[in-house]
Amino acid sequence: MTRLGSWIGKHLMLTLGILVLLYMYIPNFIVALMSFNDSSESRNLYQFQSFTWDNWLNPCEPQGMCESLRVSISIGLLSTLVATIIGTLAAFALVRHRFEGRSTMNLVLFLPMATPEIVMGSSLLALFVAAGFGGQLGFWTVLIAHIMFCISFVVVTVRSRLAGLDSNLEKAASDLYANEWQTFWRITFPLVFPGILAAALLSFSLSFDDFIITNLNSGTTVTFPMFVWGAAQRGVPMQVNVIGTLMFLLALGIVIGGELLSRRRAHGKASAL
Amino acid sequence: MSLADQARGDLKLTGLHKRYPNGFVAVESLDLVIPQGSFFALLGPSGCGKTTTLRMVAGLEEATKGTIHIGDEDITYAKPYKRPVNTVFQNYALFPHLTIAENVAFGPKRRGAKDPASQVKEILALTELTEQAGKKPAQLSGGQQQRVALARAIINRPDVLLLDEPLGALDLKLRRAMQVELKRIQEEVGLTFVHVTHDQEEAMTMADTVAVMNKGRIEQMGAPYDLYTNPQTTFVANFLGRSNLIKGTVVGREGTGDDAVVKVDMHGTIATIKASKVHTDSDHGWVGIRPEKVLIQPAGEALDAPGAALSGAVVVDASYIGVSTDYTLRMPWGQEITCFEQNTGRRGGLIPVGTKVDVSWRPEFAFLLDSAQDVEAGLEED
Amino acid sequence: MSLADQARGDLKLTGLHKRYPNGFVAVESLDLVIPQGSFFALLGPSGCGKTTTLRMVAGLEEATKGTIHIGDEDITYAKPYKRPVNTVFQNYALFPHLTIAENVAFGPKRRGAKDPASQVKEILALTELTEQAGKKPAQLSGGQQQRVALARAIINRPDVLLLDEPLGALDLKLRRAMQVELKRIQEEVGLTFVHVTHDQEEAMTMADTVAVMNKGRIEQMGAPYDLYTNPQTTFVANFLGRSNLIKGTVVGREGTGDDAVVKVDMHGTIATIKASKVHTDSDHGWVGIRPEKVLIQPAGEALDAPGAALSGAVVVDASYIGVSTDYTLRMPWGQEITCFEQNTGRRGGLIPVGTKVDVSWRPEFAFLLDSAQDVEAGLEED
Amino acid sequence: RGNGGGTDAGCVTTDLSDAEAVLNMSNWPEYIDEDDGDYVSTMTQFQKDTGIDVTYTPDVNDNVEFFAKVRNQLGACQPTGRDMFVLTDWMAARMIEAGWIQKLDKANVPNLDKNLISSLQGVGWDPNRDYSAPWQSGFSGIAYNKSLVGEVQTMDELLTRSDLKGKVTLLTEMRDTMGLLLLSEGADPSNFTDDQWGNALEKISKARADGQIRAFTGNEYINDLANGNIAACVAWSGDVAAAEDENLVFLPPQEGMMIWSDNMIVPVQGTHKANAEKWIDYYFDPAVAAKLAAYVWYVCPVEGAQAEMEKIDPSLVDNPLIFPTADYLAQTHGFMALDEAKASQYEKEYADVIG
Amino acid sequence: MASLQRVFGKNAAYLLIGPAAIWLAVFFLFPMLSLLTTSLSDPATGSPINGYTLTWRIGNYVEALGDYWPYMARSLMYAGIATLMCLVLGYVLAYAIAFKAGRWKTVMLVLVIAPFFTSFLVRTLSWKLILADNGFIVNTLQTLHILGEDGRLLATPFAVIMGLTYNFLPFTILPLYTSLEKIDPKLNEAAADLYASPFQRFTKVIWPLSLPGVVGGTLLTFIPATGDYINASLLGSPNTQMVGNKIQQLFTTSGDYPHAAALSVILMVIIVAMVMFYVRRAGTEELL
Ligand SMILES: Nc1ncnc2c1ncn2[C@@H]1O[C@H](COP(=O)(O)OP(=O)(O)OP(=O)(O)O)[C@@H](O)[C@H]1O
Ligand SMILES: Nc1ncnc2c1ncn2[C@@H]1O[C@H](COP(=O)(O)OP(=O)(O)OP(=O)(O)O)[C@@H](O)[C@H]1O
Ligand SMILES: NCCCCNCCCN
Ligand SMILES: [Mg+2]
Ligand SMILES: [Mg+2]
Repeated sequence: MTRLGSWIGKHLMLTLGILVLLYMYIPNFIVALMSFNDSSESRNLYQFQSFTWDNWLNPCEPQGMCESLRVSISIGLLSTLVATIIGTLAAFALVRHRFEGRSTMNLVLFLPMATPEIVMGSSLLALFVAAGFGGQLGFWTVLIAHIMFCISFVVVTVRSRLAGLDSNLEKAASDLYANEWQTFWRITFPLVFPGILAAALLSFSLSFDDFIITNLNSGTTVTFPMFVWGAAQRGVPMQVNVIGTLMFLLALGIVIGGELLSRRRAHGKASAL
Repeated sequence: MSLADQARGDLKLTGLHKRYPNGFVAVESLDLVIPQGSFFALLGPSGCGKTTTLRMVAGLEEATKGTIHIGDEDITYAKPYKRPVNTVFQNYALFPHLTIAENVAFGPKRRGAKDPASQVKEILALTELTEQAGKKPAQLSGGQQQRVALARAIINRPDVLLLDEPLGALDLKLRRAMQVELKRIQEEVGLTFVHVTHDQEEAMTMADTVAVMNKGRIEQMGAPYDLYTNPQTTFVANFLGRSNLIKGTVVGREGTGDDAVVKVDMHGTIATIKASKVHTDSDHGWVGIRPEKVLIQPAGEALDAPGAALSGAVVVDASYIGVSTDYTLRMPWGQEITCFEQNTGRRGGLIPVGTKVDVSWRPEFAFLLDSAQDVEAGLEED
Repeated sequence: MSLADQARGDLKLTGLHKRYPNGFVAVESLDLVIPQGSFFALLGPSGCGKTTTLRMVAGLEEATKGTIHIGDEDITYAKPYKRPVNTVFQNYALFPHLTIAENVAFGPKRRGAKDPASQVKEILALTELTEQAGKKPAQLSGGQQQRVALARAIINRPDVLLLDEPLGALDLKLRRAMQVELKRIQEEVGLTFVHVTHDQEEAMTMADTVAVMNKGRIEQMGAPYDLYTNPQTTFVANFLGRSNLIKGTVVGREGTGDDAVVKVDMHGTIATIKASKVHTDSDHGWVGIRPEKVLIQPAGEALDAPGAALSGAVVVDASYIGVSTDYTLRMPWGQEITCFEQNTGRRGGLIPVGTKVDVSWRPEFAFLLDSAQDVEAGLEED
Repeated sequence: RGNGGGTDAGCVTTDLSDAEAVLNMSNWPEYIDEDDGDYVSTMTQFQKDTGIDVTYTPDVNDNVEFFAKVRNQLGACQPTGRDMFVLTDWMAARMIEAGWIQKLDKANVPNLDKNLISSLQGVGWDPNRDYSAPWQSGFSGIAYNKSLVGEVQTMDELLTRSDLKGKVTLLTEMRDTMGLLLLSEGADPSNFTDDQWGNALEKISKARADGQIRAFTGNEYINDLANGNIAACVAWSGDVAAAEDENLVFLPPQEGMMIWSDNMIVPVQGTHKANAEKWIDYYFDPAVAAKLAAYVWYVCPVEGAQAEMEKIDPSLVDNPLIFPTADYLAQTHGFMALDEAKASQYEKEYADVIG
Repeated sequence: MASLQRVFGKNAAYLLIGPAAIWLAVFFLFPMLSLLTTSLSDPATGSPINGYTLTWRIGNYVEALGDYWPYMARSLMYAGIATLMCLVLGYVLAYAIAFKAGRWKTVMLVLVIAPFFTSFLVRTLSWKLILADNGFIVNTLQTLHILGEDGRLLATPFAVIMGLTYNFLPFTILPLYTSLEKIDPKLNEAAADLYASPFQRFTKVIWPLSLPGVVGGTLLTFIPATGDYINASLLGSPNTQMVGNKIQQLFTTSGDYPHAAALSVILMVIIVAMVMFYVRRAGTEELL
């Protein structure tokens, strides 16, 4: 056996795992590649013609794309903000309090995750129409829908973090003269914060990526996925690949940057003294 | 420089009672006075209510009956953050997101102290943590974390410091080192320490006063020496160290005052026990003899103890533990008793199992307990 | 009914070596023979390589050099599930999703045993777990879990049973009870037990042979009594129990054979040490005396030990621990030494701090160690 | 019969064109020329000339689908965010009838009346062109990729030839696909019976079950055709030529082909009607129309554009796809006007077969 | 005073849970109810614009099921296969991250989630490019005679199932990882020590202990996959359309809300029934 061969034998599962990960990245690779495709010469959008920076230099060239991106990002940020706040509060209630209706609430929170998007989206549409808001479909109805399906994911994420929190820490804080308010802000919140952050990231990605529910409730408002869907009919402009790659890099950058920063901070502080 | 510059009061628990919502009574009518500035140890088997008691003092649990005073102030219902009491938690409960210095500064800052930084510096120096100031708790060793927990509490100069098995998680060597440290710090700052522990040796070497708790009540309290030499119940006799309890019948009471003694017939041998060590009024009782008070010699060899001496015992087990040897003896009446013998080297080796030995003890060290009490009380239950 | 009905072989480790991928050498050229059916204890400070050694024997870690044999069979590279070796893990590692009976039946089923059910029944009876058979591990107490871990391993009648601090998580009382249990079971089934522990008392009372390990090597091994009375290095002297090590200069060697002795000048007093207890060839050495061999008496009172006696020592600390008292003495040359004294009651109380005392010990219990060795070796480092 | 709000409820907004020089419009994909190097598109020119900022969204892929997107707003008298749609004649008719479309101010669109070709004047659903102005007309026929397969001459070939199996697409637009199939059934798309309809539908159904059909599409067929994912399909005339791929061929099936027109209309809640009218008038200038036609290759609805084409690209002057002769038009057919009930019956049946 | 505080504490809980409860009640539960009424309304007398009136028309259900059951069956089958594939692939990756990744754990975990940010439509479209009839993969497979001369991948059930597998893989991985990560590696060693071969270690220890993750992950995959229509639209053909396509078409282009709603309700009921059965079988009810 070669050295590589024996390494693979020893690390079979890791190797297979990496292969699965690579599989997950095949489309991303193609997307990144196509973002450098020069499509001006031919309208055949299925082939890599020649290399160009143009798409990266003029990402907003396709009519309406950047506008739709702006819409998606606004909806993403707003729904993340609202769902994260509402969901975090609910998670606190569920972990820290025993109240009547708690198990019903757990079920109600689980249901949206167990409902196919098409059902959720269509029921919401049916409601909006029945309530006479059929005409108001657009930014706000999409926002409402996104907040709705993000809440459950936020609750689940924050709840597990909160449940893992040692309740002795809060007791220790109150023993050290912190009143309820101070205990929350100085101890509980900072410790649950990574969970809240994760929930917010998840919310944003779910909202940013949603098509099915959005499509049903958006009226004539166009989000980025809807733009892509529409553009698919005539050949997706190469700039879509630029945005796809950019968002991916951004997410990666934020997470890895945050990780590095927190490591360095821990390290820096330790060596500062 | 001592921190104990203000006048504080004793900690008084009166008729303290705790029933948990599920109906379980964890603490039953507990009365206790802990003098200001003392090092007080609370001992007792698992589940006897030690933590519950401490939590009531700290305000983390509400008493169902009774009162808690520090000096003249009634703090029974005060909020935890308004009490002059701090706790060192069993698993330290250090704030993982704050540095050591920030952990220690937490209390003073909440109280709006004028110069927390210099206080922190002083306390970190006292607890030898100056170099760790900037680290996070996860970067410290167990012993260091323990000191942080201590520093974080002490810096507030509470009237009472509660320690709930703060050394429970440490291994033996580190534990012994921390005990010395803790004692040193207590003497230096002069606060009242209430220390809960499972470790008897720890309680006896560190505390001025030891209380033995059982099923929600204080069974006995006193100086370690008094408690060990004169236990009043079979529970205390068995729980604090080991005891040989031998059935006896009172055959006479003699003398008065300090000289009063009780004569007890123990399977044919008469033992004379000081009246101050007799804790039963009935005619039957358990004669208690500590293993280290049991002196033995192979049959026929000279035995250097005055008072009661018996022959006809046989060594059935000898367990060598370096510094000493534990012998198990079968007495003529069938009971097995334990004998602890320092390996002074005088004997030149162990007494072999099967050897017939003579047994003796000095009468002044025996005690007499109520025969109505369970002879197994305080031993490990399954 | 003994389970030890098959002929098995000794466990032999030869030149065993373990270097971790990060380059750290945890075990360095370890040679060890553990006789079949013996109760072997491995002692050593944290990080010395005990767990690593056991894991190599179990096959959970691969040796980088050396061999492991059981009898004549080389198992150095055998897969863990093909070795006649079982392990009782520190935190038991019970399968949380299986009942106690299923946990215990796990091994036999994997080996395709014919009637696992009756074997399980037998072992559960032996370990007094019959009533727990249907429960899940989480429903058991710590002591019960410990017995399940034991039962789960023993049922396979392995040639060698490895125990990696199986009692480490228990509190003292329970621990002592489990020790008795473990010893009883070992005697009953007659397997080879290799027991890793931090607890010296545990090692000494349970094991036939104790090995003291340090930095990846066996520093010394032997019967507990021999190891304790005749340590060969300062590390063993300090790590196994406590030792007073006093600087000495060899002034003469006399006699031959069993009677050979070495005379050592110790701050003006001449100590006579048996040649078998001298472990240095140089002229300088550490004279080692165990604290329980140090006998004291207030100055002027009769001291009952032949041999070396000294006056001019002062008691600087007395620590009462019930069964005994630890005295710290300042010797005339400034060194502090420890003295352990059983509270036999003969003295009628403690010797007060500040008292001048005479000190003596029997010469046959002293040992002489190499002065090149670190006098602090084996003491807790920070 | 006005459905919902409509003009009856007075659902017309005030025109904000004076204040806001913007125009939002929806059109079909690949239906307008684009800037390229030195070439200045008609739209860019329009924006320069008028100062109106045009937001042009090519989001109409299918009339029904687009209708679904806007019907709730239109019905509720809510803005759709668009000042102009370009929809096919029958759909434009439906919306006008529903009262959802604003009347054009004739004074603002002099070119429309002056230059509209005669064949598109006096349509039954908007005889005076009070509400609509044609954008382009076109034909629906067969397209194929000649690098992959031989000529496909009839709809039957398209639906049965084995070398095309799994490589055929039809249009989701019922009137295009069904019109051609009715023709191949020997029926007249402008006047057919339920039985004929049923037979034609059955053909699709069978072809679909056989795996002949890969997809029902909107405009996206053109990429797949060029790429080779499909070999032949029902297509719109201009798309194929404009794709500039020599392998792609558009041809009328032997049975004949469909003709249609797409029309600019201004919804009632479109708030920039005057700007829309400027746009209409601009595109009815023959020079502009010729320039557009030279790019999109659809039938130009503007009289005089043929003469202007001479200046732009003489080779296109006689191209029947842009300027069809009467002969050429003889083989084209329109689709029967349907009342609401028939329309929804056919649409449902068609949807069930293709979906 | 003590009881007063308790009352306040209880109110605090309601204050905290309130916004979420109200939001979900108004925008989830109520719409579901409204969906139910729409599904029982007469499609002939109402319209999306003018609304519908409840006439308890059960016929909608009969018709929806009668006309569209093949879509439903296909959805369940595709989603089922995709879920199985996700389970296999996801298990491998989650296992590798939990037990083998060492200090790369966090990085690998981030890499699992990061593709979310490249819109999944964009990624699905690029599969269309990868699997194109004249693309590299199809050509290679044809050269290897794995695919026939006119064989293809796009517009086949394979492409749809692959798309579903690809898109929902992260939803399988995360719950799997969470429960694998909780397993004490010592248990694996203990099993090895007790004569379990690597395969037995997996089946007897790792797998049973990861069941909560398996159930969670498969549910989070199966449910959305059943309702998905994007993959079928972009990668499939008319013969691979799923129930989601139909529901979406009925709601949008056809504007037939009652039948669309009836079909949605049927889908929901089938899923809930299957989930209940599954969860009960797996014995992981406490999971929900
Ligand atoms: N919240 C509670 N509700 C009901 N019973 C409780 C509660 N907390 C503790 N108990 C019970 O009260 C008794 C005393 O508990 P406590 O924690 O005070 O014991 P402890 O003496 O500290 O024991 P340990 O030495 O094991 O820490 C135990 O039997 C325990 O089970
Ligand atoms: N996987 C590993 N990689 C690198 N070094 C390791 C690894 N495992 C253990 N070590 C190091 O090897 C040394 C021996 O470890 P081992 O666990 O055998 O000690 P031990 O004697 O069992 O200690 P303890 O009494 O604390 O259990 C330690 O210094 C440890 O840090
Ligand atoms: N690329 C432009 C296509 C325009 C098609 N209009 C369709 C009319 C269908 N009846
Ligand atoms: Mg406790
Ligand atoms: Mg270890």
